[in-house]
Amino acid sequence: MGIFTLAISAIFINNFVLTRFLGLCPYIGVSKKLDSAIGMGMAVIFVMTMASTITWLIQNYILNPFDLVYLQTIAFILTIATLVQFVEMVIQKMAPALYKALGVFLPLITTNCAVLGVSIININEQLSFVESILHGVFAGIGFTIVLIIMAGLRENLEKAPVPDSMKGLPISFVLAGLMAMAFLGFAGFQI
Amino acid sequence: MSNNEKKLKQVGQNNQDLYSVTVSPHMSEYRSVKSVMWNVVFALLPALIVGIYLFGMRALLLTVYGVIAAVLCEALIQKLRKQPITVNDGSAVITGMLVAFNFHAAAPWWIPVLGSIFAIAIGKHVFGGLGHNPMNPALLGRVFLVASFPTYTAAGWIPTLRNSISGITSNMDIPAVTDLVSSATPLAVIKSLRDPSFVNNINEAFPNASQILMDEAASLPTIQNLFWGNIGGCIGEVSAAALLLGALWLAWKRIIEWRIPTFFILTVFVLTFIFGGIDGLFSASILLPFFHIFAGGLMLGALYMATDMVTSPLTKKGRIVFGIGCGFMTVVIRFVGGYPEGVTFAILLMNLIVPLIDKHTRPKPFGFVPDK
Amino acid sequence: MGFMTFPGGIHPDDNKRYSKDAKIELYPQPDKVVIPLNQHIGAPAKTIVKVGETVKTGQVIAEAGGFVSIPMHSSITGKVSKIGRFPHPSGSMQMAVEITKTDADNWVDLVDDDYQTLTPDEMKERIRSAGVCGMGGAGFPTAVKLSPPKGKDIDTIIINGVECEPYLTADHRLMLEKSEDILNGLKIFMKIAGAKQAYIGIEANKPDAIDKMKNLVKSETNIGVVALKLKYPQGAEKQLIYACTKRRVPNKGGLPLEIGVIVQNVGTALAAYEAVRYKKPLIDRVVTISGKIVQHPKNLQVRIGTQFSDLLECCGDTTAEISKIISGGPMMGFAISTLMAPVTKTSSGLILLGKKESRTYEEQTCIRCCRCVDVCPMNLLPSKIAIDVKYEDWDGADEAGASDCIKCGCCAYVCPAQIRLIQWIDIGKNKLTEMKK
Amino acid sequence: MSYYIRLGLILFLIAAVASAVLAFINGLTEPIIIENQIQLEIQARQVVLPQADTFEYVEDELPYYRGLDEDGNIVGYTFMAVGSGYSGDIDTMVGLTDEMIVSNIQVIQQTETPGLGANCTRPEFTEQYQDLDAEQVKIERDGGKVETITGATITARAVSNSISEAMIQMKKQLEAAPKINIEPDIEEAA
Amino acid sequence: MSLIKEMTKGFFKENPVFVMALGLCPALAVSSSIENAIGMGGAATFVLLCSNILISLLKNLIPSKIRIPCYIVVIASFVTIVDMTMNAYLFELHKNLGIFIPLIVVNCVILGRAEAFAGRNNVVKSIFDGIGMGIGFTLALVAVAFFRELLGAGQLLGVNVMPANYQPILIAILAPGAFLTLGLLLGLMNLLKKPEAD
Repeated sequence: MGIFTLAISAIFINNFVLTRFLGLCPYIGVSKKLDSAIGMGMAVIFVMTMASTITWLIQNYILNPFDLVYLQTIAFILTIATLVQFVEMVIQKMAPALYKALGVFLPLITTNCAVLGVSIININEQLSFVESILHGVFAGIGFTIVLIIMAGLRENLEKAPVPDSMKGLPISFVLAGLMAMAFLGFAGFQI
Repeated sequence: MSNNEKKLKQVGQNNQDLYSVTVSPHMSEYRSVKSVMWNVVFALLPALIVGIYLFGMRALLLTVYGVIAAVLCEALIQKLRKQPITVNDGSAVITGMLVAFNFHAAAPWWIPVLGSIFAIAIGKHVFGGLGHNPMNPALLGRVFLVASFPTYTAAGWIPTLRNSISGITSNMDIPAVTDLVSSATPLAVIKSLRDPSFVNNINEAFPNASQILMDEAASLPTIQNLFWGNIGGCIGEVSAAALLLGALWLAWKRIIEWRIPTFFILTVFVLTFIFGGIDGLFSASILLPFFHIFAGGLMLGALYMATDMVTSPLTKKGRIVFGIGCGFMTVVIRFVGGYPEGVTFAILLMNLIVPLIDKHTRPKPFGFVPDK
Repeated sequence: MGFMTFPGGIHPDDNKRYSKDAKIELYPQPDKVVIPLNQHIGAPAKTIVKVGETVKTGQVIAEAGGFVSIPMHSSITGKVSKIGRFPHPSGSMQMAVEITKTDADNWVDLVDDDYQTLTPDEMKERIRSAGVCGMGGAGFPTAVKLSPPKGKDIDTIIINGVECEPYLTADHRLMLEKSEDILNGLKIFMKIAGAKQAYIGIEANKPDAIDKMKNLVKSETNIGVVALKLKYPQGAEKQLIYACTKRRVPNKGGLPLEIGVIVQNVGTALAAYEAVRYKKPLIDRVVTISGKIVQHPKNLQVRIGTQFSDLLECCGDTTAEISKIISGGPMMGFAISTLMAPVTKTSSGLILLGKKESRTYEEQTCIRCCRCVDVCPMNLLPSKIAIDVKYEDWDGADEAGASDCIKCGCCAYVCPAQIRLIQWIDIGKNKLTEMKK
Repeated sequence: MSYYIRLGLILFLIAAVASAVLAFINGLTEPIIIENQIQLEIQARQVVLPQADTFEYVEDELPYYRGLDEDGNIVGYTFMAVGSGYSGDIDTMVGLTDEMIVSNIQVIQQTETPGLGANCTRPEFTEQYQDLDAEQVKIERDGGKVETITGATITARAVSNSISEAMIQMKKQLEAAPKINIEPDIEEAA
Repeated sequence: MSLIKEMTKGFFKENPVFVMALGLCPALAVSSSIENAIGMGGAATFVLLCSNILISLLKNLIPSKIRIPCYIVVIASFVTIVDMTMNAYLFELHKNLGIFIPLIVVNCVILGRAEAFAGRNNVVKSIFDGIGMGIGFTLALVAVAFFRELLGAGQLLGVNVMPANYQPILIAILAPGAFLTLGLLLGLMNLLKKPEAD
């Protein structure tokens, strides 16, 4: 699979949020303001890339050789949780400015199913090491793009007379649905 | 004492609110949202008339269904929400017309009806009604139908009645869809013609495949026919000429602005010219871009849907970005996407990023000095 | 050469046909004048007369209330009959001195100096004590405007003869009838400010005034007459400066003097000339009384403090019921509820509108048609500011440029949804000023 | 420090117990899972090539199974054709008779649009392929004999082309390796 | 009595999906048919119940510093058990639910209950809480799936229930339909909760 194909596929065609239904909690929760959406997006890209890398190594050098595939879920989730902790600590020490921007979002990512999702999909689709890493990057970018779009739209919705019963969560889902409709345009891309 | 003097004396006493006090300015163009909307309806009429001429009264019937459904739906929602009912502002009528325009005349009656209801209820009123919908309702209605009932909407196109004027009055029955799907739309033919893997496969397997393709290419309507609308297709999008006529009216009335349609169409033209050929860049015939512009919904989309005020950017620069983006996405979807028609999705996708475009193309105030 | 102009703007019907050929008529001393203490930008003047005191025409009745302020003078000969709150043309009730006529017009002593020999400071002092302020609308004390802070060099004076507000023709008539005095006033400004060049900006719909002024400055090397495109708000200070010099006044509260320019109104130039040469205080001005329903639209030279009702009387009956009275021009003027308000130093006109012209509409939803964005001469996003203000997003309003608004009214003029954009923006502007304090 | 060691130990203990439990359950379920998968493939093979009694795996560029009847005669072949459909790969199990004619097909795995492309699993669609040769396995638009699914030309074309290509490949493979095993024991004797 | 309340609160008042907005991903991903919804709901309920029991039992043994990793291990183990069991005995369903079975691990409902309830209450209460939340989760999934399957396929539990000439609104079972259905359902719930118009 070429990088381009992988990118288009992960970002648009099989967008994690709009077609794979992964990472919805942060998608709905952190899309109220554009600034925080960008911060969250960056944090997710970062963690997804790291997670893709490490979980692939674990799968192929620990679980597969020792016939421990049934421990996949435990291993991956623990790895991701540790990774997030570790990343948080490292960023805090090394790049306080970055930590300030991403800090609040990092703990949220542990329970972001997009991260575990990308790891499992990498294994299920038998991607190579490099492909796995790229998939992590692009899936994170895809997540970020829809998150930012959503935040832009929701900032405007704050100033619209949305019916009371639809305010908040419901309208966000309807909006996500309409976004997914627009993203249907990417379905069936032959690249 | 003159009449006036008496009046003035009266004023002098205490009659403070004799004259109405409003904030400035005290002059206005006396336009209204209503007049803007009805002008758009008016501008869509030529396309409708061509549609009726080509496809018979059924085209009118479907349009009327769409409009009635849209208007009733809007009125019902506003009544339920205990809001003033504003269906006479014409915006629901436009939505209804545009939804119907996007389908061929053989579609069953419930197609424009469901499309309009979805467009008005989900596309517009969940967000608070006119002026607040982030995406073009009519296009959402179209995607809803295309995704939900592909067999009725994406099946193909129906031939025109151009050879029998008398057909105009007699074509009221619902024809079976399959009877009418006589050939692929021009866009579908173009699509298969420029799919290299497809062409190669075919040539390998069947020596006479090129001949088949040539026949299909020959069946492409000539550009004149595409321009005047003498082709099969959807009710409102067949005649580029009629659509242009209406758009010129709107431009003259300053209701639509030239930037979006111009950059939209120009981008499609340039990109299809460069990438349209199957033998690499610039290998396409100069005619191909014209096919791309006049066939399908591009004219309708560029002139009436991309220019929808509510869902297009605020600033001039933003409108240029928006137009180019629409054109780019249209070509991408037409060339590599699953649908032969990319206009709908292109506009919807660009609608999504309008807030971001607005944010980044905000004009600098006159005499702008950057913050220190 | 084409006409100079600025980006944005609108083309309303200028409606000047009613009064542009009416020669300036002198309106005699009225029976009663009401002289508000606040006719200008800055601190209100402080009264120095008491009720019952008799005053001559031109006598000081109130002193400047601070550095940015002007003194007020009695505009008739009579007795101070009341000091209290009176209707003000801005629509509110404000402190004013009421003087009732007792005698024939009896002026304070005037002079006729060879004013050319005066030093700039002496000239400035005469302008200051004559109570001259900008007569175009804002009313900034002229003497203050002519004293730029140290380090700011003024190289250009622009005389604003644009009069872009529809209906108004007072400045137009002045340029035709008092052209030489205006030119002299301009020269006084140049001398005081030390400016090397000057422009007189006149809109294209006043070809006779353009010709007249052009003839007059033929021999001057450093004074030019700039013919400007017919477009509103051509006469707004920043737009006028840009059209004449291509210089942009910095936003966020920047002043023209920062780019070396001072703009003065035609009437101001005349008043300054008269103040410097004759020591004549500013007690009268030319006011346009116009409107479709006014039987005899006129340009009247009236005493400051004359009530609008008096002026209307001399213009004959109205042909239809009055529905709205505007003090100033229809784009930026104030609608007032009563004709009892007086003429002030900044009153350029009195416009009467009938029912038909003053129709008001319900505010509808913004359909984002962007007409307001396209016409805004300041490049702002009026519709966005209005929505932000409505939803109290002050940061958003600030970002969209609420504080840069010049309230020209172009946006509201073109808005098909009849949104009171100026009102919303004004609320935002005030709130932002308050927050920044 | 000992506190942290204690924490680590507790966590390790829990993880160890969990692993042990999982290992135990894995031991119970794994054979069933593998058996399920094998059964599924066998069933599919039998559906597409009902004439055959047993199947025999052959490793080649395109791996395939030989279908043998009760007497051990080759009656046909089964193989997987993989085509790129509308939204992902479509895996089709194809049964081929000895005469290189499709006996039957079954779509094993697809992610096409429900109600549209996903209709390619329906018998109305798959039965069309019966008794077609490699040239005929094309959709009508491309000169073959397969009617497309309404609204899902891409899916139909993907399935058809993948089968057609795989059939051509099979032909090559079989021509390269001459038909053997007609009478396995005779061969041995010779 | 209070135990019953502990259970029923999860059905509506504190419904994990509709009220607390937890576990949204599976609510959208596997709600295209009621069968899948029930399968997913069952799997999640099982994990929820078991982890609630175990965690409330172990809560005194686990130091609070490492409680989250411990909870995760416990939950992940049960998830894996469900995964393997379903794969062995409910092969078709397992295939349909796909990666959303392992993803139960990060379903916020379960970790949320472990943290907010089971880690603080006794076993009996935790059992009822687990069952209640599980049923609530399942109910929400089924509610979404009900509309999606009915509109999008004209079926309920795989049985045709609509008139023969009914044209399924396919978009309901596609991705956009999932979002729209959930959004409109949430809106409807709000509308019912506070009856004042709007």
